Amino acid sequence: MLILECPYCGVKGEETEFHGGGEAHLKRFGPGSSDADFETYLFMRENPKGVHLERWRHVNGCGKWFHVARCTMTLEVFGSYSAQTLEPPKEIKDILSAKRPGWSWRNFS
Amino acid sequence: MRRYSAFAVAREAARFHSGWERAWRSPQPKKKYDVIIVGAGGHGLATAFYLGKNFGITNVAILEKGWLGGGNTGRNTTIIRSNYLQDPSAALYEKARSLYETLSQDLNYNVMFSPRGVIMLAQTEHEVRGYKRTAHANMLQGVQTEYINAARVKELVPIIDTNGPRYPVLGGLYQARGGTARHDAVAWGYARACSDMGMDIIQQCEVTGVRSSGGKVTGVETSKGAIDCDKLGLVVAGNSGALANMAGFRLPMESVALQALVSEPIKPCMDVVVMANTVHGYMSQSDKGEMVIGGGTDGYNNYTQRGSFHHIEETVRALVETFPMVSRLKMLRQWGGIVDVTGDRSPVIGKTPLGNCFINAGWGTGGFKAIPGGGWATAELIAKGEPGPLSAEFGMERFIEGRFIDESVAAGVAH
Amino acid sequence: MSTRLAKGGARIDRSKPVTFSFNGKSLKGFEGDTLASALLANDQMMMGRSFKYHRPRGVVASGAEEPNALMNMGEGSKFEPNQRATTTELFEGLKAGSQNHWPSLEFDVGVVNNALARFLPAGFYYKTFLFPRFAWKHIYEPIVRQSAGLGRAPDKETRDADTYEHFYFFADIVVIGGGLAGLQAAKTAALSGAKVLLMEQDPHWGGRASVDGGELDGAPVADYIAALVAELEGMENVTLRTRMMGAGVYDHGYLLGYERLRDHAPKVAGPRHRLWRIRAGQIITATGAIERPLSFAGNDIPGVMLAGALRDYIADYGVSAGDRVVVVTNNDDAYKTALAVKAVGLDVPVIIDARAAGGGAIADEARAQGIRIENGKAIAKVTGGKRVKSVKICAQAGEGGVLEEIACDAVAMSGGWSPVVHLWSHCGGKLVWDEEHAMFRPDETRPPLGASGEGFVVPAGAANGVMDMGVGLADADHAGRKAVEALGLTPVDVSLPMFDQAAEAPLEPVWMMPQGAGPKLRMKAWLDYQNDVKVSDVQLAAREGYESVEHTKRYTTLGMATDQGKLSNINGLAVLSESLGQAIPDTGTTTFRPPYTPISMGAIGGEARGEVFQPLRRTPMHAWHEAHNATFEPVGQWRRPYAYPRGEESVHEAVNREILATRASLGLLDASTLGKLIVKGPDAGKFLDMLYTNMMSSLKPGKCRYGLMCSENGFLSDDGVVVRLDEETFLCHTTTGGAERIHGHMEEWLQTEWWDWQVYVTNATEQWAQIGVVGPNSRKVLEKLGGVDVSKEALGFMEYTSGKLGGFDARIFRISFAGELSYEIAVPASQGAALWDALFEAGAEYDATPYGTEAMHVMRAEKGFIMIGDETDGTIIPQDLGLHWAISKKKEDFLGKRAQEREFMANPERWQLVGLETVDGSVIPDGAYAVSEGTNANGQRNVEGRVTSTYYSPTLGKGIAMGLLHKGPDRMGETVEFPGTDGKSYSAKVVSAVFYDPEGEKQNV
Amino acid sequence: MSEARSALPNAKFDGIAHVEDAGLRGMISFRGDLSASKVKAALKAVSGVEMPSQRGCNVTGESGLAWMSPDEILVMVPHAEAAAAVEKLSKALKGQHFMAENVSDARAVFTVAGKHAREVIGKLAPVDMGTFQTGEIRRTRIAQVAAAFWMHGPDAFTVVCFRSGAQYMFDVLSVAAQSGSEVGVY
Repeated sequence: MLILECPYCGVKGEETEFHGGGEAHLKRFGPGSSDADFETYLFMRENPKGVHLERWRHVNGCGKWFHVARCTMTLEVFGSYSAQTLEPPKEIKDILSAKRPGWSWRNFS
Repeated sequence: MRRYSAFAVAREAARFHSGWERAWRSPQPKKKYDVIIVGAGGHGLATAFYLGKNFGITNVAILEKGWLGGGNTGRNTTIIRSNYLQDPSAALYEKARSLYETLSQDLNYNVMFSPRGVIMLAQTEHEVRGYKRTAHANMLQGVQTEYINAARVKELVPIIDTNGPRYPVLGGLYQARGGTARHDAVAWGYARACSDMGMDIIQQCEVTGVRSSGGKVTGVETSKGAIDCDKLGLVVAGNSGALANMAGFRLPMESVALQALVSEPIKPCMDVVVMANTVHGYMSQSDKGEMVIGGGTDGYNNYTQRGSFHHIEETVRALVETFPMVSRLKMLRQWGGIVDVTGDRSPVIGKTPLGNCFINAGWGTGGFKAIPGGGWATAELIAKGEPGPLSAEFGMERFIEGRFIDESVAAGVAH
Repeated sequence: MSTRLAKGGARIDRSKPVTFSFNGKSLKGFEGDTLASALLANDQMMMGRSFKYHRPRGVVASGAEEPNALMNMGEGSKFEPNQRATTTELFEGLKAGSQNHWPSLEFDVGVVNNALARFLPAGFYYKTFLFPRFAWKHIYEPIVRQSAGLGRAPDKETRDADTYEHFYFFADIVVIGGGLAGLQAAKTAALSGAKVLLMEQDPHWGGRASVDGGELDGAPVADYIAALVAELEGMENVTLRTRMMGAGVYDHGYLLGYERLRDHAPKVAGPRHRLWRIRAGQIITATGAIERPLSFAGNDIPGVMLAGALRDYIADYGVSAGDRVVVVTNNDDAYKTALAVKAVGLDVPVIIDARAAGGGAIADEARAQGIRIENGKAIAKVTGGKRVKSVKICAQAGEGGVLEEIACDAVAMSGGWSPVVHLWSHCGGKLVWDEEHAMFRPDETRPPLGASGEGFVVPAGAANGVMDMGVGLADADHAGRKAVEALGLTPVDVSLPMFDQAAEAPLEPVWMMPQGAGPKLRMKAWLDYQNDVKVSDVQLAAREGYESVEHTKRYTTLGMATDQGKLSNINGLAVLSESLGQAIPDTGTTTFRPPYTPISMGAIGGEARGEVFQPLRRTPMHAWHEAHNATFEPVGQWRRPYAYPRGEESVHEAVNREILATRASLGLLDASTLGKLIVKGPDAGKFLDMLYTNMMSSLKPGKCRYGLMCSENGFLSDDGVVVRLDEETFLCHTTTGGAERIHGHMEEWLQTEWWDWQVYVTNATEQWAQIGVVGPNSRKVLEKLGGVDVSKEALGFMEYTSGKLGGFDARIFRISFAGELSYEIAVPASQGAALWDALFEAGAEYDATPYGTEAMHVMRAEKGFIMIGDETDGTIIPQDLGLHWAISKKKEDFLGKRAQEREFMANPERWQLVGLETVDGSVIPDGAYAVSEGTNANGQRNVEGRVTSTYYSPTLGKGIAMGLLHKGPDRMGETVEFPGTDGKSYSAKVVSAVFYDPEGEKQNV
Repeated sequence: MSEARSALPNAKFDGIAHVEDAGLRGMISFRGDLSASKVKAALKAVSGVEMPSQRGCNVTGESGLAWMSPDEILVMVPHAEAAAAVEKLSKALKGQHFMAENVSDARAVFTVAGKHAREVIGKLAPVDMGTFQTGEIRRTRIAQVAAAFWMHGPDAFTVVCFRSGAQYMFDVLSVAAQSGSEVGVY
């Protein structure tokens, strides 16, 4: 039973206040994109063992979406950050580098 | 292999069971095999078994990082049914179910297949229509099911409350030849038969790398050294993503925790398997007397084989509502398994970007019931290099084509 | 015999007798007794039958680890099987019965299995029952099932008469276990300023610490405990709970506390159990240790008990298990039992110590008491059936040659103690093998990791493998300090009491007694009492290649009983390791899973049962529907009227009447459940253009447009009428089940993809009660209410207006889902019931008829309107339904557009929507498929379409249907076949899906 | 027309705490730039209270402001004045990007009061009721539905949920307040 901190309202709540939204930082491909890009966007997933970047919504709370950096092997939470970004902010990357040296996730490291 | 029988047991009893031989050998890996199967779970072992039985390919190694049958094969709620809606699923699961009918005899190992019947409860008008649709589809697919009314449900499952205040039971989809089997025994029976055919089951052997050249696999790196092969089958359920990563491709799958629990054992009180999808719970009674209860999946990626307790709560309250007497039982044990879920929640049996590497994965919550059929189809795929009719629709290319096999349809969205 | 002693019993109150019954026999005990101690006091040593062989079984333990003494308890709606007698507090009127036998505990037919035991070794069922094939299901399995199982199933109609609840609690430090270590750790933590919760599963504090007497700082241990409890009770930052078990440790410091509030007082009002959902910063597990049995032949005969338990019964309950107690041990601790027995004036004929060198100082004390001690000896065999009669002694080093037989009526055994590591392990804490004490204890370098990636569980005292009381107190203090530091607080120094522990001789591991026991003895040496797993079974598993500890467990069922191996696991592991010729840590343990001991399903479900099982959403007119005999259907969490049968009318007849009345004059529908989302902002039009397949930005204020929404994967997910309220504001109607889903969908895209667009969304669904006023007289009734001009000229089809309608603050939409002249009126929910009443009053002269969802469905099908969830099922794209007109060709992009361009979606072979009319007017069954010739490669009949909606149309007097058909629109007039599961085949003609008023003359008046 | 009705007029339950339907409240869901001084002024003008800080709740009598999210404020006024308040806000913020939607009738409001009120909430909401204080609002889950609550006095809570779930909310609060179910920790 995870505890997550919503970066918008500051609540540190238990998992049942939140709703998981899957892999983060997906680039949307619309009309005009290739079949392969579109398939990747909709279906291909990192599904990593270790550091993962994912989306959550504070559904039983302030209603905001946000990002979480989490380890899928230990469930350690490295931090949460704004939904309005295309990549994890430096603070999160720094934490990841400190706690999981050599980490990489898609094209971030 | 010495055959198992009541006579053999009696003979051994005379000498305090000192003469039983190993159920499977414990060999060291050879340098090279015709086929390497990664994963000695039910699907991996069944794939190997049918490679030998149907295609005469026995120079096979099955590599297992832990102990055989120790993944989802030994962690599920043992339900076997084939009342699927879509043609490709119905074909695959019915093949599996029909193989289960004779599996104990085929393997000379009692897997305790118990076709005690499976009922999926209809508790909304929408479900009634969905299950009637499935019944029609099943009739044309050669799957024996029927839509039954609430009175018949009560007759088959006396402990059910069909007049619950919240979701009265309106009817159900009944598959009389669905049921359960002893999950461990399925893995052990296949393992014994594979070993007997001369295949090498190598436990405690973790694959750490996939070697390839020119778009073809040449072998694997393992914790017990490098092993070469002509063909490679990846049959590792929740670890498929990691293996695919080693082989250099991605999968349309995510791994999540699925939970289950059992009650303390009680005397027989329920002879069929009941699934209540509206309230999200399913239950059967094992031969030991435990009520075996399946729950839901967490909504996040997880490899810990543990899940969040609130899913257990949801499941239990659904069952208390459906079977009120459950309230006076106790939960003995809960556990989790890691399941790999695809974009359409149907499995993948198919080719990979590497020409001689094949995959069987993505069974989500329904892998156990498919073991013989999945193994049969995967063996055919590996032996021939091309999918046969059973697996033709289950290739990964369906995601690029937009051709899904969606079984959530019968449950569907509310109107 | 077992009996109540004349004196003693720290937990019982001899002034308060309690009457209870066992197997129908009325017996007496005292307040403070457990059911087990009270039964022993009444010389009821035999308390059950084993699972497989139905052997007689007596109580072996005094606590949660008890495998044998399980009872059917209570009656009727409070009956419950498998209640542990050792943890059941006695109360007046308690009714218990033993389990797993027929016809009686004393004489059980099932014991035939015992006679056949040699033919029923571990896993025998995998090798037998193979032929004939049908026999497993029909003959063997029913026998196996009847023989297995433990307690009786509650009656099939049982509705639990008790209530249960949950409670959320947050603490810095939670200490599990209120023994000496737990109390001490809690004190250290509390004095350091942490908010502490301390829980104890028993009704008493102090655990087993006071059983053996002794002094702490010169005062009796019991006094020290009382003072410690009093001190903690006086601290504001400490919460103390007894009868509360730490049931499970989960990720991120989540902990289940299982509080048994009324099990000991069932007549007092209030919830029976409370499940605490605790979030702990740090958890200290002070859960103590459990004594291990020794494996010798006949170690399961009633009267053979754990040495510690035997002395617990003496010290806590004043109960002796027997008059002549043989003690058998491999460690010094069991000598205390011999001394305790002797101290109450009973006989200890011999202490059998497997260690060649024997015991330490305590052995001398025993000798001084005149007790005979045999070092290097073992029990070859216990004799007796339903009760111990004697033990046969042999050399531990030998094969079991009997040296002497000694009569006795109880055997106290001790194979050493194992820390209770369950809660440490639940969430991934690792164990290390302690060679010296022959036990697995927590590896403090590998604790379970919490949200921060740091350890969050700290073991203390015996649970940490520290069995010595004095050292244990220091260890508990250390645990408290460690937990405090982990929270970032500064631990204070706490002075610890002095305790003099006599030097003990080391334990010697004994996994089989005697060491060289042959197969005959091993077949009678039990490891798992409840599941009847013996030493020989584990050895057989190893021989057959079930070498992994998990394989052995599953093959033999070792540790899978209701005690989950609390007594048997380590002994089993050791036997397995020996059989495999490897060290115990190389074999490893099986996984510890929650709960620690079984917890009630009632408690897990909590308050969510009956009426509050799940939320049920009601509209403002719900009470009216109930008062007017509505039959309801659940739609999501809503409950909507399905129809309103009158008098003797069937539901089907009611539906037909409602339709005819509506089409003829006036029908009223409670449409309040329709989702209503307000979308506002400068970019609202642009946003809706992305969400809907239609163009919404071009909609004029005051106008309505029917819109379709697809998922990004292309499939139709929702539909509804969009209204432009003003330049910047849209009202988007969704389906009943769709409001929250679509609201979430909108927020997701706005927050995570187009966060720079200026749009706000609010879910206003419940602000409004909405009523469909439908039928040729609908305008008249609204005009009668007055206040708003709803004439054809003022309010055309697909137009919107607002105003005071009959005094109500109304929004009026002229839209139609039934194909009649119709309006939907929305008023604030607080006015909904009043408007509903007003419409019936005004509509009385038009025979205003309420109609339900089924009439709505039929009427829309008569018009060929699709229904999300009927025509769609998550695999349907708008193109399949002939809705091309609703898909904008001008827009470059909308959600789902790219997906619909994929090969399979753009395929002209996809089934298309058509109407279907049976040749004979009958109704095609729900869900029927249209068949074509032949079968596919898997032998399945080929199909070419299916029915999506099928009804009897009272308007047309015949069956009508909508369905998807291969190349359907090109096949008008053709006949297709729908085989039914009823054995009939339904021939249907392909027609237009619009069955009623195809020109739309009725709605455009 | 007849009187406007709350979902459960006059519903009451007495157990270890007192649970009661609080009647209709005027509630406006306001969304906009909460840092803009124009917005602050407009909100103060209709509610009479200062803009609350993150998760804050300023309520006096039937009027007040509650912080819902970084761009959302719940404006409370007497029920009969809600429509006028929306008008007032719209006028004051004309030309700005904001939303003020009257949601008064979309809500049900209950009070839970008495010595064990904290425990009653603590049985149903995953919130640390040991530290919860006056002046805070918590949006969370109560049993199985979304809800929000704050304290309107010592040992007195106001609980808000969707109107359709009023009966469910009243029922679960009553079950949690049943006699004999005191926890005894607060």
